[in-house]
Amino acid sequence: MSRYRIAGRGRVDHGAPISFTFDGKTYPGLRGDTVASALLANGVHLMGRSFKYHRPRGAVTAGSEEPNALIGTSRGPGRFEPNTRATVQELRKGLVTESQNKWPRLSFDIGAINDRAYMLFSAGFYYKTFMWPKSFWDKVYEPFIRSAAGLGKSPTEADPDRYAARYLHTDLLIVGGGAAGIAAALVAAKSGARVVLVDENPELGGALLSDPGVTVEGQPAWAWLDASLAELRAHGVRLMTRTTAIGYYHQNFVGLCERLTDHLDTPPANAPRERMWRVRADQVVLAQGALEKPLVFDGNDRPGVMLAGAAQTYLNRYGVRVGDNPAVLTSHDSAWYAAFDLADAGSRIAAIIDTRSEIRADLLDAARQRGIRVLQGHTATGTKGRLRIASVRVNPLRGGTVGAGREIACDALLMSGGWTPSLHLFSHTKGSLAWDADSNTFLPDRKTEACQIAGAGRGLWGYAPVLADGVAAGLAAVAALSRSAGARQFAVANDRPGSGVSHTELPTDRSPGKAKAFVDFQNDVTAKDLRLAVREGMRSIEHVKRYTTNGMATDQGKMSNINGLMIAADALAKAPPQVGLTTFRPPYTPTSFGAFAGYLRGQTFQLTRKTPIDPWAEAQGAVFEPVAQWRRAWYFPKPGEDMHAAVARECLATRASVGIFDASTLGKIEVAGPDAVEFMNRMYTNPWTKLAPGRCRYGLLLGEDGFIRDDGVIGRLANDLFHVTTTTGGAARVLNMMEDYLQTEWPDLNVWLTSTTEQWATVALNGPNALAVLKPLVEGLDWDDFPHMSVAECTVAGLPARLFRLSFTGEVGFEVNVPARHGLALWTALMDAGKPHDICPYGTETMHVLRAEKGYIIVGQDTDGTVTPQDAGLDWAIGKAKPDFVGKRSLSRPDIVAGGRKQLVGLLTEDGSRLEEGAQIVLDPNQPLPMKMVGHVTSSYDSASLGHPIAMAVIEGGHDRMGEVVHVPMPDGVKRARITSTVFYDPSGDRLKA
Amino acid sequence: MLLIHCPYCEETLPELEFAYAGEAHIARPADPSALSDEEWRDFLFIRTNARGPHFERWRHIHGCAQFFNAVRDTVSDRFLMTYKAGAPRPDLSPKEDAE
Amino acid sequence: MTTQKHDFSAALQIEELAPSARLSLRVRPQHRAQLARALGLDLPVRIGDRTAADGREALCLGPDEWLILAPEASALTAAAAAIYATAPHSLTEISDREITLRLSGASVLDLLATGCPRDIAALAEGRGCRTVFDSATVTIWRDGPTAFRMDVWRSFLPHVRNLMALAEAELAAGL
Amino acid sequence: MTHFSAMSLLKNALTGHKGWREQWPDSQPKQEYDVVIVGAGGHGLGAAYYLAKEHGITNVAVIDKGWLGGGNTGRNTTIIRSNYLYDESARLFDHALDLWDNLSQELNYNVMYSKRGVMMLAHNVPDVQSFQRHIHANRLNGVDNRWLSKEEAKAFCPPLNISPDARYPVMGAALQMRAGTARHDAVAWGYARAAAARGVDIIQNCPVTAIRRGPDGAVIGVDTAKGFIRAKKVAVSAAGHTSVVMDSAGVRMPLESYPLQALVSEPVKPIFPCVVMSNTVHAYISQSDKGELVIGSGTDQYTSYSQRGGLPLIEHTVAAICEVFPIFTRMRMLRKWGGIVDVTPDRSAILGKTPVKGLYVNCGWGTGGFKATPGAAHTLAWTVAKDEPHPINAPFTLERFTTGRLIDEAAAAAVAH
Repeated sequence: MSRYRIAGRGRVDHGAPISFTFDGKTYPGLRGDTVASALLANGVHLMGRSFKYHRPRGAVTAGSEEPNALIGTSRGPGRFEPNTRATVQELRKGLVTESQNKWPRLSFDIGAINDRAYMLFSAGFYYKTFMWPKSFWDKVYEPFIRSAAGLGKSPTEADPDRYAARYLHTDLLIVGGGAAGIAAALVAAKSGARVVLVDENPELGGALLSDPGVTVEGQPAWAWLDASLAELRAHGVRLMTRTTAIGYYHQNFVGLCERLTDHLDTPPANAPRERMWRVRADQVVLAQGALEKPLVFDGNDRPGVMLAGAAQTYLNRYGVRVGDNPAVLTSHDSAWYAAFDLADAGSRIAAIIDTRSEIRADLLDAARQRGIRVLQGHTATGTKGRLRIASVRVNPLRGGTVGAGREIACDALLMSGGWTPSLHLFSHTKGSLAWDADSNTFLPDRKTEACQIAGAGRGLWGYAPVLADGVAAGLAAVAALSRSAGARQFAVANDRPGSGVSHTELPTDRSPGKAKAFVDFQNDVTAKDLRLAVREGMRSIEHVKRYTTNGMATDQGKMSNINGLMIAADALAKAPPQVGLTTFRPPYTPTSFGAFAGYLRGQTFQLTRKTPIDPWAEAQGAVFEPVAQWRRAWYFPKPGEDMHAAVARECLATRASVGIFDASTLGKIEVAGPDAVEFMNRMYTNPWTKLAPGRCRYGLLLGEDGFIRDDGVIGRLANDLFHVTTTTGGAARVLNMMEDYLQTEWPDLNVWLTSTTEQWATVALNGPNALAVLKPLVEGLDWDDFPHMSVAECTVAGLPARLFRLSFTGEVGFEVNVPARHGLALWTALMDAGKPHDICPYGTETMHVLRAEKGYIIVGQDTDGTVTPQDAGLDWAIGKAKPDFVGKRSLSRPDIVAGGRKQLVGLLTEDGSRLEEGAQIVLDPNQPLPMKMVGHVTSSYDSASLGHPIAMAVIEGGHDRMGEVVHVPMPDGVKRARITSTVFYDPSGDRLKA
Repeated sequence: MLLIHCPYCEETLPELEFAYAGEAHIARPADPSALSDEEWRDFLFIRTNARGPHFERWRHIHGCAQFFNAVRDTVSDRFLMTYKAGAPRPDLSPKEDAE
Repeated sequence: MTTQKHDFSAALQIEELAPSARLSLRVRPQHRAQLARALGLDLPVRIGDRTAADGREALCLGPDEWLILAPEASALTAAAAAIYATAPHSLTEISDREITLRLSGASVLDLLATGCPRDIAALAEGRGCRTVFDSATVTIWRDGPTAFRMDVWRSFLPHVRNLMALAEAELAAGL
Repeated sequence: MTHFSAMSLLKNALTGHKGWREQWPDSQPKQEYDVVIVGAGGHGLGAAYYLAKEHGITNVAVIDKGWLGGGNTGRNTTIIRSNYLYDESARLFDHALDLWDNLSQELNYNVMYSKRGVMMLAHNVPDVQSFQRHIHANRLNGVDNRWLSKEEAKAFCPPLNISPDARYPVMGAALQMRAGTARHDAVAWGYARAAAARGVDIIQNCPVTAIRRGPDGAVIGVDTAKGFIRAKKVAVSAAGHTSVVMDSAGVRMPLESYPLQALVSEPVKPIFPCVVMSNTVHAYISQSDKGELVIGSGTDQYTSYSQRGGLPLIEHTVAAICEVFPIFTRMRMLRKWGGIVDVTPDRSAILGKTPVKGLYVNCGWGTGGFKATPGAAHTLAWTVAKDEPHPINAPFTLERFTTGRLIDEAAAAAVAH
């Protein structure tokens, strides 16, 4: 075992070795290790390269806030992900990892040339150059910038893993399973409330996991933890680990991402990789603790320089010494304890360098006992070492002046600039922050949600106050739930209280302009970049952030925001609150797209609606098209047929004999009640009063703006009962619109609406032999009183039916509605009955062609939301006598009655070629660009029945241009077309009278 | 995701059951033909777009299917109250003083 | 249509029920009692409440809307039609509009929690609600601690079943 | 104004960057201006720049309640295109595109206009019909936009999934090659720097509380947190807050403000060569110079000024991206944020004069404001300077909502049948 791993120490399983690879080299590790702790145990500090300067970097933290140690991880095909934090990724059998943003290799990276030229890459440098010559931007400069940036590589294969989602409703959600969160849970659990406690780490315990020496209620920290968690389980508290609260939304809606399998050697079959919990909690306790701040000085980014708290965690949780002779550089008491723990574990502490001249006596004693050299009132002014720190340069501070520097050899430098509360989730709620001058940090202030903030998350330090605060938060939450619970007190011994001071850049005796004192490690933002931004007029922290990219790295500013603010404020000579803090955005830590997508992938991405006849069509090898939420049979190709051939055959067969069509997707609304006819008169443009029961009529629906919204044939089954049909896509919209008017404008009307779209399966029969096919199957119908545009209830093939006689093809036509469960039976019965007549199933494309031959419009194709009834040539559908209907008033607006509106007409090309749908129409084809366009082709088909193509178009003043020739300029030449009526086939309508 | 109190179901339920339906208390004129083009435009298009308490309509589309009215603060997105369609526009002034 | 039985672990059972008569009743409050008498079934006024009488069930879905289940529709429609003149209403048969799933088993609440944003656990036994599962409007009847019925619009059923199959596999995986 | 160039960068690099001066001063308001522009976004700052440069009007103040460029300018997904259907829109956005083309040089500020091409995916027959209509109309308007088969689309954007089994299979795409993205902050900063250099005052953190009108009804100035500021002309360019500001002048607007969310992924090496938009599945994506995937979402259903959005919408947006680009499910979302977009009934902008003398408005850009920035700013400046519509913004009047001559791009893409 490597000398850096201490046998038996920490929470890793020393009896369970696991090996993994990093950049192709295999390393030993232990169950419970992270990649970072395992690499450190092997003496490896160099784990990555920075974003801009490609500087060598090691882990600076031991948690999810890590800016440097980002790696690619993979477990076989499709399971690679970039930018994974080595400090979070747990070891698992066969884990393959690689470093990023380097070439050819981590230890020698050509990109590091940027580091040599770093003076050029100052803040905002790219705004100031790369402009000449102009053409170089696309070709040279931008590709260079892009390839230099970007950290890891994107996955390139589809991801075989599953993702899940779950709603969770609870009384109390506690975010953060450290001392404060556990204390809050312990009191709340007794109140009988439903409590959920979540933590992003594999284990609950928070900082206690790194402070085993602390004693709580007379037990060692870890023993107390075990007992407390057992107590919580006993009370039915839901404990969730590896679960990150990523976002805090309106009214205590919190998103949690639970990582389920990334730590497992072999995940169980069908197990989702991650699950998004959508939690609604009556009360929330935020106990997320605090983040340690780096110190800002020249060379503070060298591998081996890390936060003191991280070193303490590696030692106590993972049994790893981060160095043999680490130095400690701090402005806060907490780092002293890290030094003591490491010294007790066998490391030789090179020195404790504290910027403060006054140090607590007990700390000095403890250092003296351990023979640790202490340098009070000192600053650090540089580090040395190429791929790993070898020494730190320290200077005494005497009354503001920096004394002579000296080198102190070390193989690690543990720094602490103090601690800042984790305010991210609180900020998501738009809760306000207050600047605390004593601790030089922001604390949560005014709350907008029903939540409590406890512990280090609101600036407390030391376990005794934090536990007490957790109890208080738990009690407050319980009270807010109007429940009750007893208070508790947790006696703490060997506590580790602490305080400190905070700095901007540490004082130096060297030129600050030359110093590489990093604030945002990953984005290579230095203190001087921030000062330059201010010098260039960036006065708000938002401007400074965006100009320098400080805080925009994948740690979302967890390391850099406060230090960046302190330096910007100093440069502006303002108090930090006057400069403001950048807003923290969700997610708290980067969260996989898969977790957001959840089940919304592949066949469950969005619902697909299918008709009762869909299985038959599928068995016939129909080609389908998506129409709104539905899939509809598009055409039924015979072997060897393409779409064109199939559609031509279907059209001819229908006109020659009989075609059958699944119209089940049409929207259907039952309008019933004494005021049904009045309601219909108000909604639709048409007059309905005189429509006799048993008859039907084409109905046109406008928006209040006067433009066509929907249409369909509407049957009056009885005085008080209408069977309304809508377009497939319009069904829900129309019903909602009707309900809106009924409930809010005309609540006095005695009429009710019921969607029957799916109650009925609808089969359309069209063609000269439609009657012959249908008639033998019909019972209970008086055919003598069943002319075109009639409706009746009867039986068809022994099934209860609503039979419509109507036509969307110009042929004799019927629509048979039967209860949906019988839809397939009806279809097959009609197919059988039709055999002698070579009945032909057809799809939506043929339906479109047949209707176009008759000039029937399709709402949404021949209209586009800007077309009035007059434009569409549907004035006849308007009940002129009616005082009002939805949209009527808009039809008399100036620009609606003005001439030159685009009107629907037919078009026939002179060369007999087919026009393209969407092709634009001009009067003068020889005019220069931009051309004056007078309209466009809305529908265009080859008409097998007519033997030539037909088209419909909207053209300015089209109704007065009958017979005129217009021009359609296409890329390959101008087409001439003559304006005609929209009725191409059987204009006299004789075939309907058959 | 908002929490919305349905005045008909008398339950407070997730936004996903509801559909927003625009500004409230814009009644359709009894006789549109009597309106000038400007008056008709105001009805069709002009909206308060209030920054603060906003009178608006929602429909409990995946529930009781009823349209109802609400007052919501568009700065905080928090609902101040919901009430049934047809109920008079509530007077908020005391509430605003309290704020 | 025949009832499709599925062989699932006892933790979760999902089965399609054979169709029975289902009607949507719309009537104003002042005529509710008349309809109730005609249908031989009390019509609860609180949304979500249910009543049942000799094989017939009623669920109040809205202030003027009830969902009526019965072995057979024609008797009900006839009885209602008889009083239409004095108690105008709309009684529309929708037996085929939805297909009903019976959902039961220890993990049924977890199953519902994968798609229902509202707190289904808080739905009292013997009550019901119209709500949404993923993007599909559904009506949920709670018949017992772990026993539910879910009415799903016919064309939405394949989507709902696909989602439930994913959830089942996930629950079986135990993570 | 220090001239920006590789030389000046090098020179300053050698002197520790001591030489750079502030790019714009933090001005305090004067008592009177010829023109006050409310809203220091790209549109407002740009209008001030063009007023000074092309109309010689330099006694101009741009006033903002917050920091310049802190609104939608700094919160959008930076997509730039001009392949709009109607002549009016195509002219306006193509005018903007012409200005974008040379903006870095014009402002001596690299706005990183990246002509990556914008590809719009067609997933069903109505999409195809609509896009073909756009392409034909664009061609005759001299706007570049062409049709790609799904194979060509895949070749142009390799991560694209063109499997026929997809829920919404790709049937083809419309590609505008001139279109692309730009660095949003740089647009605001570049205009601010160039405007300030020509004498424009930029007054930040100064909310305009009301527009004041004189006895004759004409505008006389604005009340602000820093007192009353006299102005001969006032142009409101306040995006989501336009309704509130205009209301103080007694002008009620056909506007509603909705939350719009966007997000970025963690940065990765170049993988995504263009901009892809899909209206059917509601996904908009590109990759920034920094390597982040930049993804736009739709608006929430309710009006709001909260700059917060809900989780469900983001879930659907990300799901849509993963559906069209299945290789991205293991990418991670780094950051998401919200903006406020002001939407008109026909989803087209209002740009020009108002019923009030001396009051001008530029609003209603919905989700499309960034791409219009130079065009909107340029024609707004013209209208303010000459008190008459510019030929290009003339159709975008308030009156159209009275007369019914709407410019409804969205409705033109309506789908039914």
